[in-house]
Amino acid sequence: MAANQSVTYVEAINQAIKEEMRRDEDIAVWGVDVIGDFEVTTTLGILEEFGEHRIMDTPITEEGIVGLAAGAAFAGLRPIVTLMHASFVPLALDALFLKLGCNYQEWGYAFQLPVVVMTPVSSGIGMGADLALSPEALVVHSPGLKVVMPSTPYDAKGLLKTCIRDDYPVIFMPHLGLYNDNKQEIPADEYTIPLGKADIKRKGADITIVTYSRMVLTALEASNRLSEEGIEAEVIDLRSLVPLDIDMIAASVKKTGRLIIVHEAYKRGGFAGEILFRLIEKAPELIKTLKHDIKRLTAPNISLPHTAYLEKQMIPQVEDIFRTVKEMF
Amino acid sequence: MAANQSVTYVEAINQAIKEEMRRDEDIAVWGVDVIGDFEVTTTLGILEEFGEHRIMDTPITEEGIVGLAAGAAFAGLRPIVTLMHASFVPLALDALFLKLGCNYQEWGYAFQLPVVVMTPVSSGIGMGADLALSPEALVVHSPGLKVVMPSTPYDAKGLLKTCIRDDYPVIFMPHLGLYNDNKQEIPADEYTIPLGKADIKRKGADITIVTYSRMVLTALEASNRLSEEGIEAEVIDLRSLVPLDIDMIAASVKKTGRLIIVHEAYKRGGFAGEILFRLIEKAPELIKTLKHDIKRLTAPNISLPHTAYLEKQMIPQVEDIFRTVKEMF
Amino acid sequence: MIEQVPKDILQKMYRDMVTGRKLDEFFLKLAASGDSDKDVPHRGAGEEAVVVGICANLRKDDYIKVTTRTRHCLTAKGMSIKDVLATKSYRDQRGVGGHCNYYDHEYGIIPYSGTLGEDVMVATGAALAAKLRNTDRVAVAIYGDASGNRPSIHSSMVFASAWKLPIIFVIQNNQYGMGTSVRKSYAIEDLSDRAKGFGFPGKTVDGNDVLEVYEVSKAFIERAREGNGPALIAAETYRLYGHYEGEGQKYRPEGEAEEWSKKDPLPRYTKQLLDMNVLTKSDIEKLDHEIEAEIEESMNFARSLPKWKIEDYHKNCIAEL
Amino acid sequence: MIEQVPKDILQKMYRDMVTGRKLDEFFLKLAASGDSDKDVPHRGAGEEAVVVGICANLRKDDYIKVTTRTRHCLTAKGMSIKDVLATKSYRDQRGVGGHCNYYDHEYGIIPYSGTLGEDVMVATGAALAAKLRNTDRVAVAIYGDASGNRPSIHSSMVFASAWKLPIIFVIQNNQYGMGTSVRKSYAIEDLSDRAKGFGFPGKTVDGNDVLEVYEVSKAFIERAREGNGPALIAAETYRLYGHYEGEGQKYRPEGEAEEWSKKDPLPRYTKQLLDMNVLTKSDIEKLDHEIEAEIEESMNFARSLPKWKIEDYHKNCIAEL
Ligand SMILES: Cc1ncc(C[n+]2csc(CCOP(=O)(O)OP(=O)(O)O)c2C)c(N)n1
Ligand SMILES: Cc1ncc(C[n+]2csc(CCOP(=O)(O)OP(=O)(O)O)c2C)c(N)n1
Ligand SMILES: [Mg+2]
Ligand SMILES: [Mg+2]
Repeated sequence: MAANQSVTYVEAINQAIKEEMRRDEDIAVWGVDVIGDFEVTTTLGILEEFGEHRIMDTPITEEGIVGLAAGAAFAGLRPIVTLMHASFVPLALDALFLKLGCNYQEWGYAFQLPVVVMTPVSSGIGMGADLALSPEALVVHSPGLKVVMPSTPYDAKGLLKTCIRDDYPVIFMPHLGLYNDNKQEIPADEYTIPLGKADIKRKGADITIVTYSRMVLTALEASNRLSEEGIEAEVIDLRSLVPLDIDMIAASVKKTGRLIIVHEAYKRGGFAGEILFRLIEKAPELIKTLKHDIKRLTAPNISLPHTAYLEKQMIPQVEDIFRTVKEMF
Repeated sequence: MAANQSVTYVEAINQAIKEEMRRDEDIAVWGVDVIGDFEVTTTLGILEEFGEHRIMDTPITEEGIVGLAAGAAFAGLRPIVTLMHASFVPLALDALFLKLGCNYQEWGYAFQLPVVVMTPVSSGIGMGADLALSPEALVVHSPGLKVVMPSTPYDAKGLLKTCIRDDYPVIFMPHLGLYNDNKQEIPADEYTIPLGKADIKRKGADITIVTYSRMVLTALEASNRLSEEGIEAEVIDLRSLVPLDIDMIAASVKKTGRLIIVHEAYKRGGFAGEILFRLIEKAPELIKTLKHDIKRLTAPNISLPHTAYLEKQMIPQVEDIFRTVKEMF
Repeated sequence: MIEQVPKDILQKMYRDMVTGRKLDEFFLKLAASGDSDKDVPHRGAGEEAVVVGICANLRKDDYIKVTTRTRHCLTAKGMSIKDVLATKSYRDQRGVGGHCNYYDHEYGIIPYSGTLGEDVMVATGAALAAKLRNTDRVAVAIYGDASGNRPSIHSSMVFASAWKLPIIFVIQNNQYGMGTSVRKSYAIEDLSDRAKGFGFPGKTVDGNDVLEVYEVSKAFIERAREGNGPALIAAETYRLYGHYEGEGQKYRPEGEAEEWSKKDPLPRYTKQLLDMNVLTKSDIEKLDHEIEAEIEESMNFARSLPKWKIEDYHKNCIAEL
Repeated sequence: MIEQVPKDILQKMYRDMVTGRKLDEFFLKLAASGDSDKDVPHRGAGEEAVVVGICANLRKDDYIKVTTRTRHCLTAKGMSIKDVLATKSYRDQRGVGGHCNYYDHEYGIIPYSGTLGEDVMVATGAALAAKLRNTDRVAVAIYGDASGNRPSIHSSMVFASAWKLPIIFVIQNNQYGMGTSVRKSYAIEDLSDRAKGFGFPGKTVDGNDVLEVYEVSKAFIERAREGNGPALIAAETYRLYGHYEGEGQKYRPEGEAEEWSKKDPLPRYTKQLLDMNVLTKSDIEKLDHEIEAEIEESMNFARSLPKWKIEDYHKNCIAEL
């Protein structure tokens, strides 16, 4: 076994794509400005290594980026396509929902449809309303789409490799706010992480914090502060929203007796409601034994503004989690 | 007071639009084939009465239909625009979510944005996957959008008139499957119904069925059968999803001790989760006193097929509600 | 012109047109009999020449997506009558398409999209794959005049032109989208001008003349196959029936349908073939019977297959995620 | 040509260009000082002639939407420097736009959309309202070359042409969208050809020549005002800076930026005005100081206003629904 290596989140993503492209010639990448070197770029060096038949800058036509991927997969490619910000999911939602999510189900998996749509959430980092949407609720609602939102370099790499090998569509949503901040030791040897398995990022017996993506880090920070006050939070990182690891959530809540769900997306119709309903379906008796009512912390039902310092305040902060959890004791 | 009149659902909608257009010259209507006489038409006779400056057939460009409405409202019109099927919501979602839902909030309501987007749900009536989406979860997630889904001619007319008078965007979603089926006596005199007030369509003490749109009728039918078995269901018709009348839901559930939520939309990420979370936030203690765990009945997380007889079976049926409710006793 | 077209192609096109026509009529019966859903048929009889003329230039491994109104012409691309009818009556064991939605991976038939125009991007994606995989396959995307204004089609043109993709866009201009005349939704007289804005060639053809469709599409398809990029064909034809059966059609100027029905492509082509002695009257009668028999037989075969059941459909979707 | 342009318009355009240039520079300072968010500035210096030349033909009650890169030119449409700077520093009491997002209902300034191109539909809607309400207002939608491929813009063109709406589409072709050369995203050489596909006139102009922009847009705007429908202008200019400040710009061929910077529209126009004696050197110096002073003063005024607080923003949204 080779030694570990220390990588950023964006490097982990870049490695996953390149490793898979080496393994499988049918993989091709396209998206707006995937070749050049910008803050959003995850695909540096691919042109140099694989040539221009494997990576292409597209015209700014998000609908087309995804729509073409469906057809290219129908015709034998395994596209990895990018939308520069997850805020562009609405622009391509027909293609995502109907072409990728629904149509192949109808056709009985008579053909495979191996497409990865990679699109970073850019919420809470001062991008302004139009670019700051965390749109997971929109794709989670679609039949047939898997939805993956990693929080660490290790997870990002292992999950993305699994997504790329999946024979059916996956929406992979990293978080732009994590790209360069947190280096992590990851194995130099190949590894993959299965979808549908959540990860306990911190063990604790007093309360379960269910979250995903960047909010995992926020929750961990809050948990450290809570620990100083004698409250030990268990932080569950969902990693994939679809499939959802409801078993792990139920087991943890059974243990702690308290649950708070945290996400960056707008509250109304956000993913928290789905988690809650799944929990009740999974463990109907559990809810009566809880020591406190279930809470959610999310962006409010108010447009994120084009104002970095305000926008940041609208996303759950360490302080918000800390305070809300404390109030639950 | 004039006598009552007996109207179909589609006639009620047609009356609401015409009455408001008489009242307010700034109202104009556009959409694909709004002038001719098709199964989807709600706007017959408007051309004849108001002329071609007030109603226009558009090119098939749903994105444009909604996007233009935002600009026209900015510039002083009060557009009522249609998307022929609610399945087209994904096509226009950027305009709905960002231009209508978010942007005016940011600008501090410095200007009004009076737009009604009218788009019928065409689910469960054999239209095939692509046209059968019940997309309320997609718009409910947007800040700043009201969402209205009436179940009867009386409600459709009274609610739509309120929507048209609203100075901010409303998504009005009638159900195509109701257009011609159920005549109802409604007042000949003008009336409006406020948004945010649910309606108890059937009183009962044993279980609360929360639903909206066409499923209200299905629930009522099931309730009649349940009544024969000694179970009296209370059927709450939400009428508007945003704003949500959580008070009425909580009061009813407090009374009955049992709750089932029914909708036509896909289960995962559907509106049921939001209702549940709002209920827990509103009345956290209530959940521990329930006589049975909360259920939801929805379309499964599987694409509706292009096969009328299969598609219909995928939407909750009278029999499904009947059986599921019975199991809760 | 007709003299230069190989006889077997002339005959194939004739068979395809007749098959299409007879299937369109058969679909009506099927809907009435309850053997397919009682969907409201969107008839396409009289518009066969477009698909048929184009398909005569396509290989089995090329890709195509047609409109819902011309699904009766899919045998021209190779799909068997058996598969068409099995799909139509929800007995195709591969999937539950049916109604207006057909698919045949083997023959490169891309499912139609109920949200009009979105399938054109899918076809363009197939063309991209054809290119990136170093094949000489081409893709054809046929869509209606009204659909031609969908943004997804413009996006397809943007990609196809910027990347020189092997795709032929075809506007099946039957003069109406539901009740809206094509004159109201376009400011250009000649719909093939749309290509000028994107930088590739376009040409308008008499869509009721299968030979003209054949010739023009042949040139464009060869050009695309050789790596020279996309083209647009605007094929002028006419929707002889209502948008769906039973709709009032008040929007039609008087006499218009009658005028156009004189240009019905099938009798017109039949006459040409007779004049040229490519076919005799008795050939034609024989073929008529042959195809009718094949349709009957295929339907009987289809009936022997199980109709999709909801449980099977659920199973077929592998697992709810 | 320049001789026929009224002197007050020549002067207005000069003032607008200088104001734009100085604001662009001021924005940089502001970002560094922390008085606006530390956003990464998208500089637009060198591209002022397009907005300025067009706005010289617009009335207060006309509508316009510009690109994020040319927000520094908004005073040309009438927005005050005060309001620009109040917005930029999040102190505009009407709303929390800021960053790249400006709005001024009074001057018909339509907010920019971060999802590029979607705002062009909004501008087209304003044109529709102008027409339906029987006014003679026009709308102008300015967007970048890369944005020009967005489907929302094609949809806007479909509506504008079919309904003859009073809107002028303007491609601010600065040769790049992020790192992608315009040559890679279009198959047409002359971007104004895009109009041909939709059936309205288009013209390419030297976007660094404010007088040419003025003349061509004048004709198109008058035409639109008279009810003759839309037009497209492709204005050739150049993005002298990176997509955002600090980005490596490796995609630029050597020498290209240097070549283009010789064509900077401001010195060019200054020279023309001096040659013609419309302005003297001392006028220019005076104006320079005047504008700088106005910017300082406006910023001081802005600083006297409260910055938006999160509570106020919540309140401002009236009620969570
Ligand atoms: C995106 C979208 N908008 C509207 C419709 C409703 N619709 C179904 S068929 C049709 C007319 C299509 O006309 P055209 O493209 O000319 O094809 P034709 O019916 O003439 O074959 C319309 C508007 C739809 N299915 N999809
Ligand atoms: C729909 C959409 N896709 C992609 C982006 C990301 N993006 C921001 S600016 C830009 C380049 C725009 O180029 P152009 O339109 O030429 O304007 P310029 O920056 O040159 O002024 C891109 C791709 C976006 N904001 N919106
Ligand atoms: Mg048509
Ligand atoms: Mg540019």
